[in-house]
Amino acid sequence: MGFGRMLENWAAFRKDDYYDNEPYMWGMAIDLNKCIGCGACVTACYAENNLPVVGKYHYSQGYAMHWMRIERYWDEPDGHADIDISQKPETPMYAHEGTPQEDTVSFPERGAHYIPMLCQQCNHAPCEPVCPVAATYHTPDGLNAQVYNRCIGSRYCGNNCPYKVRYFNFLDFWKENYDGAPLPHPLELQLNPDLSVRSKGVMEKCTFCVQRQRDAKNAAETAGHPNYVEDMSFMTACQQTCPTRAIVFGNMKNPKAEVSKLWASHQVELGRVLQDKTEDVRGYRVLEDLNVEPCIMYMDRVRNIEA
Amino acid sequence: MSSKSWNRRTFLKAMGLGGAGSALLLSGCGNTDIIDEVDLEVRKEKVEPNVDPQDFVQPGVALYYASTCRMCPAGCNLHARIREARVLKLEGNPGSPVNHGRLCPMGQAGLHAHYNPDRLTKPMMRKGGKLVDVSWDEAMDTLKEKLAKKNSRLAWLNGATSGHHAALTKAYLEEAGSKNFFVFDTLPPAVGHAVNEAMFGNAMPRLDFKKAKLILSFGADFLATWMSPVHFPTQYAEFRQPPRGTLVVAESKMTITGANADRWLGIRPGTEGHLAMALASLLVEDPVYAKRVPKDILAEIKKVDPVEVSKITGVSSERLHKLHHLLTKNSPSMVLSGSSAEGVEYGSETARAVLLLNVILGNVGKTILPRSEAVFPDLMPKMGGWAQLRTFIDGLHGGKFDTVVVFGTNPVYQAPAFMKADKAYAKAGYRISFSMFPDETTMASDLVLPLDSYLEEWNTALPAYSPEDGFVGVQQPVMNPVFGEGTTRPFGDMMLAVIKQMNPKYKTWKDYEAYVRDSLWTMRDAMVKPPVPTVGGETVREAFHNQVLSTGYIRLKTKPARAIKPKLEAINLPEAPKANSKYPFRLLPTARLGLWDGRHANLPWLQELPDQLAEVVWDSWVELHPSTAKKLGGIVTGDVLRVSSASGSVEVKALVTMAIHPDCVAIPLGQGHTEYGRYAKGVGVNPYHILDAKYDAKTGELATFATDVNVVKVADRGSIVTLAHGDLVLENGSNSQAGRTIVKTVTAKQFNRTEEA
Amino acid sequence: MDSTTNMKDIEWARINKDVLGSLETPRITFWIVLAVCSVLVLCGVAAEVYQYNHGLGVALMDRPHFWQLYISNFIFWIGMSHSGTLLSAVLLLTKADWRKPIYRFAEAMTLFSILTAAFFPVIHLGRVWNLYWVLPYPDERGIWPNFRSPLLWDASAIFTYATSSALFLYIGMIPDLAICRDNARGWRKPLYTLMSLGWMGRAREWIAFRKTYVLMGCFLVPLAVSVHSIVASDFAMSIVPDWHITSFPPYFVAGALYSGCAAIITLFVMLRYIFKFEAYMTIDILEKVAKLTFAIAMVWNYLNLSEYASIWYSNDMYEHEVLIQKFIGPYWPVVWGMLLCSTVAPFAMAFKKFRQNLWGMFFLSLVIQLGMWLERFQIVSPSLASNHEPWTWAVVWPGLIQLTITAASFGWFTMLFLIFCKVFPSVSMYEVKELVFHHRRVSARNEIEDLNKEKDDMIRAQEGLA
Amino acid sequence: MRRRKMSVLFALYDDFDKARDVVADLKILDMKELVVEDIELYSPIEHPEVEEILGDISPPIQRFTFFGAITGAICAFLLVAAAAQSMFTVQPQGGKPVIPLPTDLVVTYEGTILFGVWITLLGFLIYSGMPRRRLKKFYSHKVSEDQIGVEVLMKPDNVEKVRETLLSSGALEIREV
Repeated sequence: MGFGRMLENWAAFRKDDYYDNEPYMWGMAIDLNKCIGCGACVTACYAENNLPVVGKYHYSQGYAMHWMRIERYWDEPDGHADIDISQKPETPMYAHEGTPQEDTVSFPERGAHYIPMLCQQCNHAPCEPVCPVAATYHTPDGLNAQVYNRCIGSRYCGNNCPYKVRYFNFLDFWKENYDGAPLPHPLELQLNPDLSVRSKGVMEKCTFCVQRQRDAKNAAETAGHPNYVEDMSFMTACQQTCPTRAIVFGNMKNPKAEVSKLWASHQVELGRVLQDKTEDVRGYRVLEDLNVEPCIMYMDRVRNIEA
Repeated sequence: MSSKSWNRRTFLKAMGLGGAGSALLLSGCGNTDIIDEVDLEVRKEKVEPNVDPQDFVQPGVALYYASTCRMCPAGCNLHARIREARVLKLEGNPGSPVNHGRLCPMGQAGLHAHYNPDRLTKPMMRKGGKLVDVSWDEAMDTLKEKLAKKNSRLAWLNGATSGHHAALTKAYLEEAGSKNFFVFDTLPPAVGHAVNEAMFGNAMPRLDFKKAKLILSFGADFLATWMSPVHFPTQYAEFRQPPRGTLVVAESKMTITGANADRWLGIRPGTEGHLAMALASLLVEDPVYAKRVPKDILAEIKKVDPVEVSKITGVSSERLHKLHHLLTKNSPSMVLSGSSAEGVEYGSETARAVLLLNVILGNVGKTILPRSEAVFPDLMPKMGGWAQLRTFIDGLHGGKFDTVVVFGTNPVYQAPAFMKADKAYAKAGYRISFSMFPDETTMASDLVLPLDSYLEEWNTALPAYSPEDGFVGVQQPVMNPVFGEGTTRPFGDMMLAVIKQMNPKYKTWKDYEAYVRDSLWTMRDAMVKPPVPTVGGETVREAFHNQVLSTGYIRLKTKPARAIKPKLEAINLPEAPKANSKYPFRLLPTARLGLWDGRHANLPWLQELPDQLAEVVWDSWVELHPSTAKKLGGIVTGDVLRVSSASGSVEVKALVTMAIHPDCVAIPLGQGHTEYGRYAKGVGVNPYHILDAKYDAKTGELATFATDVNVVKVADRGSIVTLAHGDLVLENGSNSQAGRTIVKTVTAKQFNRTEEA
Repeated sequence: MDSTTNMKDIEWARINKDVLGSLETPRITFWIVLAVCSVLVLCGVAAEVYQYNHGLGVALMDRPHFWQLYISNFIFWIGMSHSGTLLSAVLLLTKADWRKPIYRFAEAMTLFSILTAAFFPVIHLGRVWNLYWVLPYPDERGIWPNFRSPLLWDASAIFTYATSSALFLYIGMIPDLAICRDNARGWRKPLYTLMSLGWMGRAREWIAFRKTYVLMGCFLVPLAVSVHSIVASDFAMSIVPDWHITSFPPYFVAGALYSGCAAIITLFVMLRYIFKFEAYMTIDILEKVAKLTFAIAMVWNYLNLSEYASIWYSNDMYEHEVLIQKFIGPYWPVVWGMLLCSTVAPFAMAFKKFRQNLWGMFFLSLVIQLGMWLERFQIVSPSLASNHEPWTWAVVWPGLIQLTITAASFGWFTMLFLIFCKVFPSVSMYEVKELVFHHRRVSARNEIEDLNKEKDDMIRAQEGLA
Repeated sequence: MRRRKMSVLFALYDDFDKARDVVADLKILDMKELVVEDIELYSPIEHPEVEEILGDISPPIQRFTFFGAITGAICAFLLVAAAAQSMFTVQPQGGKPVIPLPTDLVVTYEGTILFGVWITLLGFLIYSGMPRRRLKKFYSHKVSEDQIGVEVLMKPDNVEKVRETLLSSGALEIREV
């Protein structure tokens, strides 16, 4: 167990910022001004990460395995009444009972609120310390890695995730799919050999396409700069397919990376709960007040209230 | 990655393929200095022409082949990721002006169409009333026997098509001497095309989103189901950059576009035209706008009374004036008319009323741009529409056709019940179907020819909405047929075989690949920048093909387009739509980005992709407004309702949502298949089946948004499977953020102030 | 003090006879109950096997309800285990005599409810077959369990608690085992001989015994407290709204004692009825227990209500939401049921008449336990139902599998307890003897004093005569 | 040192007081002419008084307890701390250091108690001379029921004297070995 090692590095082991000197810290910025909620990212994630299709019945039980989901809210959150959505009293009307005046009907007149919700790769991840077998841990790249082989399925991490973006294999979806039939040939040919297919009783989650990171790092090594992956030299599946380029992903330790620039320009800083932002700057992190240090910054949805 | 030693021969060969794939190939094995140079030079690109792949199939090293997506007529350009000779992932082609390297859910799910377990793998023939597997020889013999002859009574029904498929089909029909070529596709806005054609001289003028300061859309769901699901969003992103353009959407049921609007006007179904006219009348009060309209029409416009209209449409007159103000303030703007506006008996009138606004606002020539005439007309996309299906089916009823070929469309499923498409189809003498899947039409045919998927065949495809003129997407097989030799065959090969028998000149081409390669080669001179050999030891033609294939598309020289001279005609909209006491609600059969018109109902990924607004999966539902639900006796989400029109009824679960006008109910398209494999069969209902026989007066297109229905509750709360499942969510109906700031919102003004710099 | 009088009259021999009598071959009802229990257990096993083969999906939990009945049962049983050892140890250290007749079965109850509770974390695992990965064993892969996880604290605490309280029970039983050994025959003889470790009641055995017993008592009190506060930290250490609550550890401990005392009352009445232990399990012992239960009930209520209050006055929107959903949300029957059973009902114990009413107390104790079971459920589910993320809000009720396994756990506990009562003396003979001895001393002293008084009077009288 | 063959007398009394008197008598007897080697009391219940009769025989079990607890604490802490840092993926989790003291203390606490209890038990077994394979020949079941036994160890030639003393204070039964 290496007591010697422990005593030597005692100071290091007592440090909070253990990974400070690592070359990578993957982060993301999602612009809700651009996101149209089409769901291309979701399907891309299914294709890239071998996500099982659970079928109608299991979906209804809440077993859906989408690592990324588009949430669609109708109302404005409290404290944002500056934008009027008309929640006026409803008066029932019919075609033959005169015509409804707009003011008497309640519509979501500012459209929907879309937000792509995926693992926020928190730096103070609540999911990590609660795993009894250390199956979920923080990689030097700042990812919440989930070691499928190690997971025994206590599901504590799932409870403790404030974003509820951890997905548990309640069943062997590859075997028990579609009313008991296994994944039918030739669908299995599509499975991505770069990552595993998860079995029952295992928790899984978004990895920021870790397999693509691997490839990129290898390429970087081959190219002779092991600690520097060129920005945008690879993309996560969701980012790659987003028709409106709402998703930006990159290495936050690289100041020249687009994601770092975005975080800087939108005044969101890792490692602080209360950002000091000049007014109306759009950057924010979901449920920031929980101090879980998410690595995904969102940029406010925008609406023109003169319209 | 693997560090396999790399001998010089292969290396040269790789180089011989143009910068392209060598990059990716070599990046895997950077253990020799040569490689590293190359690696650094070209590591940006990762494209690989599909020339004898076995040299490049390296375990653990991915290749990227360029091709074109055919999941919908939009024709986005692909990069297909190949490993160990399997296609694993589809990604957009970054160079493509159509999709700028992006894809929509359907494009991503192309893999499931390609690897679909329900794909047909054996040709089938109807023997003794049943479809039985037959050998390819037998099938081909029958095919030739049936088709390879002069036959004026042959009818051909095609899905929306373009490129060399279209050309080949046309050529064949000429050989066969048949005029009965019909194109039918559900979603392309045929009425809009017709009106555009008449007004602006082109079915699909180019739209400049970047220039537009304001977009006013009348039911044009350009972010999802309106012609190009990827191109328009990419442009929309630009449009939303600071200074941020404003989007106003007027429609009866919220679409994805509506969900992203700055102002969504829930307007009374079928009154889009009236709204447009009202706006026009407000605008022409200003002579600047007035003078853009000919006198007679001006007079007509002046007749319209906004107050009256606001009664008809349910849009308050304050709102009307606000809108008018908005239009005058933000110029240039762009006014679009879409399917839900045009899908009524007076659809063309509506469309013209809407597009008229562009003329009045002087958007024509600014955001509505002309097109130069087609370089190769035969290749141009043919979108078709309901009118052609109608003539086709009438023809069948009339017994005009003896042999019928159906390719790329599914009339038996799509056509409304009143058309009796199945019966009509049964009347045909001999029915031939080219199809990948056992869809309704196919299973009703006499000869079924299983097709290669679009990832297995050669072709060219032109986008339904082409961002630039003279753009041709190239399609190549990205892997060998999934089911191996002797199972599926490319459409091109079969038709070529047929046509060879009729005209020896086609014998010059071994197969469809040769045909496509040749015709591309012939286009060489017409190309903007014909490829030239880059490395030694490469003939011009090799270089041409390698580069064309690794680019994935070609650009053709075009003549400068002549400016648009709008031709305006009188617009005679009817009075306010009559209230119908027997069928008080208007039925809106809305298209989903995903299942599209039902052709993707057999793709698990898309079935499991929640509807972007209703969040429902694996099911059909009928949307109604809370007030309507209340009026109907407190319907809650999940109740089973019977939606009945004059021509039929369906039972479907209710989904109460505020994003719809109280006068209408909406049932999404795509479900209700009676065949079409394990994932689609028996799921949900098809709203088209209960449409009434109403047609657009001018174009004769079916008025899909003109059917009135009645709604009654037949059963209590069942389960409806939504992404946000569970009672807590269903109870507070509209999913509320419950005070959390999950999605924060700022105003456009703040946005522009903070980000314009 | 009627009890003292009949206590002192009890012949020691009779004590042996009575208690050993309870070990003799049982009546038919015993076998019936046993059969029912074992059937329940078999159903549970079947359910578990099914779940094992198909995966946890069959238990009908979902996202966000990753935990449900298994965990709440776990808390319930651990809670039940508390009163036994804890009370026994506390009363031992405070030298409360009335502990003596009842502590044996209370401790047995502790042991068995731990054994029951221990199943649930296992059943609840997604990959049960990898359970052993929780153990800290050295392996060349250099993988260790994660001691930051409250689940692992649970594991260590429960292991410690189970072993310690088992030992406590056993040590306390040795002299009685010796008695059994001396009177047993047949298969029991070797068993008792082995277990009594050759106890002969020698003075130095007694002294060592007493010392050890007290020392262990000193350990068990803090241990028992720590165990349930650690179980509480499974919740308090998370960030789930309405789990992440500072007052959870004491709240859990109080709740544990509460349900535990109720369980003691239940068993007290049953044993007294079945084995005719009226002489030892006297009404006023019952009343003492009732008073204790009532006090604990008030503590638990205080903590529960103060928790509501603090949430209500805090401005934490997340916790507000949960609290509101608890009372008017879909789980309202559970919450109100709990309040009825565990907050309102116990006030009956405020009346002496009721406290002394055997069957009244029996019924009340059952009600209280039901209430506490509901309490555990309403701790687990509503918080998950309305968590931080409104999009994932959902309601799930436990499915058939979960309910079956729950029922099985009750069967399992009862089965173990019944068997215990038939194999080991469920009342501590030697300590009852001590009790009797003590009472005799007291009354003897009184008599002597009386005699002296008489003598003095006579003397005074004689002096008066002279 | 190996002792000569001793003989044992074992008397049963129905009352603890009698037994106490006998012991007192024997002590007196012993003071006059050393006859008694050793006296042991057998009782069905504990009599704290025996200490002042037989002299201080209280065993130092609490020391076992103490050292057990200390060992437990140290072992437990070392285990958790060392385990945390010897993971093949050293894990600073949830933004906390690799070796977090607060959490480790919990397990330490449990370890303390566990070892404490076990080693206390060890002490008990040692000092109570248990487990014992077989009971003494003269052992009587009465002891486990309601009678007090007095075992006297002496040289064979003193047996008679002692026997008188035992009988004199009303022994119910005397066994000789």
